[in-house]
Amino acid sequence: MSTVEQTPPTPGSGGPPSAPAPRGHGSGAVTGVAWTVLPYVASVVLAFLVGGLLIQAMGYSAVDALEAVLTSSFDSRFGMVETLHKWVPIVLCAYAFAIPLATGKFNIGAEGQLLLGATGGAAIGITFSDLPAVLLLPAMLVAGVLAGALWAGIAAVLLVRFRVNEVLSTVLLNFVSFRLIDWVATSVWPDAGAGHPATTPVGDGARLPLIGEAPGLHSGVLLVLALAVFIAVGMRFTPTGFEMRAVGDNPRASLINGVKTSRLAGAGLVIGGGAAGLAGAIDVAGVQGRMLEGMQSNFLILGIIVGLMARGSMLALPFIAFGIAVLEFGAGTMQLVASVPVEMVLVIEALILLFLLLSDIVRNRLRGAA
Amino acid sequence: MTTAPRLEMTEVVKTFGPVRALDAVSLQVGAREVHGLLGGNGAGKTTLMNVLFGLYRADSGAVRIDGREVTITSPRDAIELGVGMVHQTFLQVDTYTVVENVVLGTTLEGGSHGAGLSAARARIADISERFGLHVDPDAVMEELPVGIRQRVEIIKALYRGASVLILDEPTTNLTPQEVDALFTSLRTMVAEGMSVILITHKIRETLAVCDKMTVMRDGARVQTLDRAETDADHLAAIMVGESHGTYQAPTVTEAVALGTAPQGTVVGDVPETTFEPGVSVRGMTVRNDHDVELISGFDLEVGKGEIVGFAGVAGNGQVELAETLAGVRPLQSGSITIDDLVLSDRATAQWLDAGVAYVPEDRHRDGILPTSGITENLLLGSHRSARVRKSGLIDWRAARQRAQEAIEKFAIRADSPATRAGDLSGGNIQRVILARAFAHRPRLLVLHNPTRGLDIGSTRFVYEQIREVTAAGCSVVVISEDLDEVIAIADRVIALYQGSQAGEWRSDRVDPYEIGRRMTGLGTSVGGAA
Amino acid sequence: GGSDESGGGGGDKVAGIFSGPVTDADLNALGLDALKAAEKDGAEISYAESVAVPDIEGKLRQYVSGGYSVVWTHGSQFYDATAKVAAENPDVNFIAEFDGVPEDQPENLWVIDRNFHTVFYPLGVLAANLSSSGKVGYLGGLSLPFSYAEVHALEQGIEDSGKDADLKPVWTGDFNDTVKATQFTSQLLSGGNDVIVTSLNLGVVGAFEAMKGTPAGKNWITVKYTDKSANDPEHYAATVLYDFAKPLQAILDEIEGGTRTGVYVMGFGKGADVSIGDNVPAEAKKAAEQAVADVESGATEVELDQSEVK
Amino acid sequence: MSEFLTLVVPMWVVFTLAAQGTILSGRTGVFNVTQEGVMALGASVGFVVAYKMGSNLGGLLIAFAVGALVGLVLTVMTTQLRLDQFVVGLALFFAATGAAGLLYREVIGVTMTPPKIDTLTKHEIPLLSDIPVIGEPLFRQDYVFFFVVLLSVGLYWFMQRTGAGLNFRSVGENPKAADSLGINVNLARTWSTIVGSGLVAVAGAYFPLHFTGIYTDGMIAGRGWLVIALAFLGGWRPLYVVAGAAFFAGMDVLGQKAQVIGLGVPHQFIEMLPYVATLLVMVFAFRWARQPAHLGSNYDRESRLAG
Ligand SMILES: Nc1ncnc2c1ncn2[C@@H]1O[C@H](COP(=O)(O)OP(=O)(O)OP(=O)(O)O)[C@@H](O)[C@H]1O
Ligand SMILES: Nc1ncnc2c1ncn2[C@@H]1O[C@H](COP(=O)(O)OP(=O)(O)OP(=O)(O)O)[C@@H](O)[C@H]1O
Ligand SMILES: [Mg+2]
Ligand SMILES: [Mg+2]
Repeated sequence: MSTVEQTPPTPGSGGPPSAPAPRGHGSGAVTGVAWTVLPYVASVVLAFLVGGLLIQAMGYSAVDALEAVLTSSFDSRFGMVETLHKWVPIVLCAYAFAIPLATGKFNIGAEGQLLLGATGGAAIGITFSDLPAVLLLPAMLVAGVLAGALWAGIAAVLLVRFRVNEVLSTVLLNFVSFRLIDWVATSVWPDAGAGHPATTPVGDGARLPLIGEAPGLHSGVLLVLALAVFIAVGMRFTPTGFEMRAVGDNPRASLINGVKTSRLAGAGLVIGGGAAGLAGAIDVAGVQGRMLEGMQSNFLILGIIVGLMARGSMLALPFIAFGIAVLEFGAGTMQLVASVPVEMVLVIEALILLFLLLSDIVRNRLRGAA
Repeated sequence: MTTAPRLEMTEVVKTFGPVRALDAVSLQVGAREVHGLLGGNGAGKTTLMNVLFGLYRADSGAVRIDGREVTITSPRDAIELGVGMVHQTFLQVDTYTVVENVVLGTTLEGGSHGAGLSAARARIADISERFGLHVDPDAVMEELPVGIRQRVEIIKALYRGASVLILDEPTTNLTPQEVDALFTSLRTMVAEGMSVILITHKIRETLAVCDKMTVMRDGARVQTLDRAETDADHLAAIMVGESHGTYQAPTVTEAVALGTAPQGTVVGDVPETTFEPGVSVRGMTVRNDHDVELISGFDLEVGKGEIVGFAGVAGNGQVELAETLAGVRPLQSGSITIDDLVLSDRATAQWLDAGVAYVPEDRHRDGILPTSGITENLLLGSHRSARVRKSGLIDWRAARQRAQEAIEKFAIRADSPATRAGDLSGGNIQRVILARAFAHRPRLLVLHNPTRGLDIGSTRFVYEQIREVTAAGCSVVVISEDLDEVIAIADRVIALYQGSQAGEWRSDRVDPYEIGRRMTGLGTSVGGAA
Repeated sequence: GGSDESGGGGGDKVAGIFSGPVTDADLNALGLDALKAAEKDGAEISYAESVAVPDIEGKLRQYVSGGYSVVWTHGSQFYDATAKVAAENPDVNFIAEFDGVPEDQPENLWVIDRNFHTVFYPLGVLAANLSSSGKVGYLGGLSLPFSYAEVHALEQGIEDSGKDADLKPVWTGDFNDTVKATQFTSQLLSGGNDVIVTSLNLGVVGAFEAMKGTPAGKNWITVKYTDKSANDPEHYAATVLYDFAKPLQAILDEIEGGTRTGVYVMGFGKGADVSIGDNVPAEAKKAAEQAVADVESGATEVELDQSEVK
Repeated sequence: MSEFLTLVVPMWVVFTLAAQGTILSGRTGVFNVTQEGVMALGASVGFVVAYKMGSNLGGLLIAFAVGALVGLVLTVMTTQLRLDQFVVGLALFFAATGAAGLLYREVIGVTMTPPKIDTLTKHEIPLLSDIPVIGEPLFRQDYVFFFVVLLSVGLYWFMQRTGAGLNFRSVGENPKAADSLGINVNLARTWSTIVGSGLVAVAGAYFPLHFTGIYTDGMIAGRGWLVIALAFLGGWRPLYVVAGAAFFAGMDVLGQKAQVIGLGVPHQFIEMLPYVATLLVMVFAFRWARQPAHLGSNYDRESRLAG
């Protein structure tokens, strides 16, 4: 386990936890892609098999349940829109986890960063509700990004200046954020009629334009799509992206070769926080129209799952996030049509993750035998 | 009844995936015998001993101790059978004290405080006394210099009542005096009935202390010889083997290994350098990681094309010196300039831009990105320069191309530029790091233990590369714990003791024993002490 | 399905959306009860539990596309989304809950006003009469406008009782956090509050647990939604009882009859009631019952004050 | 003061128990992040068993066993198969969280009133319980409290005072060194993770068995994550953890007290205090908050990269 002097060692060894996506053995891009995709497919199939057995054993219909999980996103326009609306925060929270992870840091604070982003966005959207969309919408998205980045920035400063472990600080900051937004939603801009801690609605100019007839797809999806391309390219082709991966691989070697490691580790957290903050702002602008308690849903956990499953590949990440969004949306339908408890989906997701890990071992054995 | 040898390993096979590290190797070691194990990097010496010590599980083969066949599946088995091992890299708990490290793994009566340890302390004192291995039992490990830590490793083995002691390259970090002391201890041990297996690359040492020696090459045993029936040239020939062509007279490289480097005497006045001025260090003051001022008011001039060598025992400020000269560690005060360009106070990246290249001592920890490919490793450090970018983005195709060229030029044994650096052998990792350093077209090259653990071929390669850059006018600082190396390649040798210069010699007129005294703080410095 | 079409909801496909698990023996269980009652009357029912506020729109749309004719969201936190989806789907009937009378109520949306403050008023009278220390604690979950209204109504009740008592409101931050409820109840008790008026869901079980072992006949606790006297009859004082089958049935009947919008105000006799425990001293019990009667008759007007409690 | 202590002690028990379980495996290098899930599972199992068997001790023991089982899976996956500890831990966290809810639902089902058990009874230590101020809160407690006290002292003794503890700790500091001296690295990691995870589950079971008498989904409410923070705060040392847990529990109770007294500050800010205070403490904690050098990294005897 290698460590940098400036920053404390992180649990989970110096590097990202999983091996990078397997390389094709010089035998062409096609086999390369196959080697990358195959473990995912196999893991999903196995997880559904085991999950299905569990469901059957509990006395429900596994076929109905799994069919619901897998098809409901695709059999209606509504299903696809809902899935994509879930995909946005999942993929952004996955970045919030995966980008700091590239530098070897664990950001467990996407919840808080998302909530702060939502609050920042809502603050602008409420305060300047009369502004036209051309001004208000960008302003609130930027505010969301900044608020999320700032919140993660606390952890970054604690890490870089005071060597406070980031797992600890980001976890604690989540708890702080819950209280903070509760205060905002019940005392600063409370909506008396909401029956739930929620701010008053943001102005019309703060709403993302919808695409297509109702239920419309909010245009934040396109924004995130563009961002995904940007991040994938940035991590692979920019010097900063390279430095981040280098720091994650070996912080000391990076330091010696001119990389400002601790600053970069801090920057990774801040960028991740910005991504989560954007998720919050987009959710306000595109879906909820206000900041409300609980809007972080379980995106922290899903983001971590996706971030881990992506194994350092910013290219694979959005696709995996889509898969998880399909599962998550399907889970609701599964409960509806087969009465299977929603907890089942958590179990299936855990199984996918475990099988994916095990696939590494299988592949290494195969490689060894070859 | 014939007496069986103390240790007998027969037909041991060990493979790592596709690598056949041991190919039916046999080894016999008698009682009261120091047995040398020689061979180039990757010959399989460590692997063979790891099998004996139960760290690796052999695919096949047998081990007999005193004629009795034994199964060793873990170090615990080995320890119980009286096998002790001092590893190539120390296996110590840095935060524990010496005595805690020594008793680790044994059953302690009376707890880990006070009473429980006092018996151990007495035993350690006894061992220290008998074999001349003196240590402070209550010192914390991470605060000890390498030489002492080495002793602790030996004491650890002896404490467990080892009758067969394995030492894996124990002399790399020791001064000549310490090497002599160690060898005296080893002779005492065999005199008391023990057997010792000594792994080394150094023929001089082998001849000095071993009764018998086994030479390995490419995972196989080449030959076992008696001390009496061999000499340095003969041994070197066997070690280098046919694969390196016909045997030639020893070059400076081999001279280092043979321990026949030229010897001179101390000069009182070092003549003014004949090199054009290059790097200038003035009043440099540096702190170590614990904020202790380790180097203060340090002055140094290195001319263009000059090689200045620092000899010293590890822990005397080498790391701090190297890192400061390389721009990794900030100066507390003073200045460093290259051709009048002031570098101190600048970020590391700017040092790199100015042509400072650094080959750190710890390859794995400081040198490479283990899970990244050779391409990425070679790019590191120059990844911000315009050379590697096309319209702002990193040009990976060109980077791969350059990596492929470096693989060929530096003879890096790897499948492709995508091979992960962590999967390379030690020597090949060093080649990658050198390739990176030289790609910078350096004006100042800082090398720390550049050939530690490398075989003759690799070592020669490194020296050739250094020659090449000095010919181009690069200033070189070599910091090494291998005194022979420093003497062999440097134009000027400086002894480093507790962060200051304890003596300076022209390399054609040095006495290694005098340097050894100076680098251990004995005698007053003559000449260039700061 | 039912054989005769007399009852409300006959032949309808009715869906309920609940904020928590239907196993909570509380608000959500009451929701399921109401649905079951509709099922008895011939409706085909389905429900989703533990639906978080951010997910409500999706859930509503899921039911709409699933062909449900009536969709009911149980909890005022769902009002906005329900109104929005209702406006988009004029052919489907919706029922939502609200504290007060909403603006811009869609044509196809019924509103249930739970009217908590009115029902809490008598508890203020009761608590003031029960407290010997003159300190009454209010244990809420989230500090929401409807909780504020409850607190103000309690204060009004205490005031009207003529007794000298102070009300101390605290919030656990979560209606279902049993552990926090335990801790806060202990805190309130050790602070000298001897009557604890709770407005929680599951959390209330924790409040009961904290009452355990404290002097009976001195410390009292009141609960909301369902009768939880069995938890601890000794300390149990009263319940603000709710029955959502009543409003649901009535609204389904109205929809059947063609009236697709309106407000159903719950109150005494209309799905809400105050039930007082047997161990409560007769005098206090009488005062509380009088308060109920006064509210019912209109003699007492309970003010709706949703302003923040400082 | 006595009242304050009485309020602090139960949460102290939870935090201490779970954190001792966490550092036990942490000292051998296994970084357990399953707490939030395992505590939920412990709560569910503890409740269900106590309810069905009518024995609280049974509930605690079976909860321990189930937690230990999760620990076993974690340790097999990480020591035998050498899968990443953090990833496996998170996967197990999901699985345990899901299993907790499923178990309750399958065994108890939908009930009108949540079934309730009698919470643990308090036992009095004669004489000591009469000491003013501390007697009541510290010597009239349920047996879990006394167990936690003994456990903490025992762990301290074992880790810091015995030869076995010296060997044990070396596994997390330098597994290769430990291995080379005949210390069984995998064995130490395995048992410490199994026992540690069991303790974490018992901490979860304490919620229904002490606080509430019922099980509810989400009743751990993030406290499992706080346990990880506590392990860092306590520098992975048993007695520091005891103090850290007291700090966590104390701040928690103080926050509530501030609200009950009424400081005129929005209650949300008071509730933030424990977390903010912990962060502030951590700023100064680098002196003691050292973690095992190999925390979170797997050991592979034949690998040259590790160690
Ligand atoms: N843990 C390992 N995994 C894979 N291969 C290994 C491992 N250990 C040794 N090898 C391989 O076994 C061979 C012998 O290595 P070994 O370390 O025994 O050489 P050595 O003679 O000790 O060399 P050196 O002088 O460099 O120490 C090499 O090819 C090496 O790559
Ligand atoms: N830990 C490892 N995992 C996988 N493969 C390894 C490992 N260590 C070594 N190898 C493989 O074994 C090969 C030989 O390594 P080794 O260290 O023995 O080389 P070597 O012969 O000693 O070379 P050098 O002289 O440069 O040290 C390497 O090229 C590498 O591919
Ligand atoms: Mg080698
Ligand atoms: Mg070796």
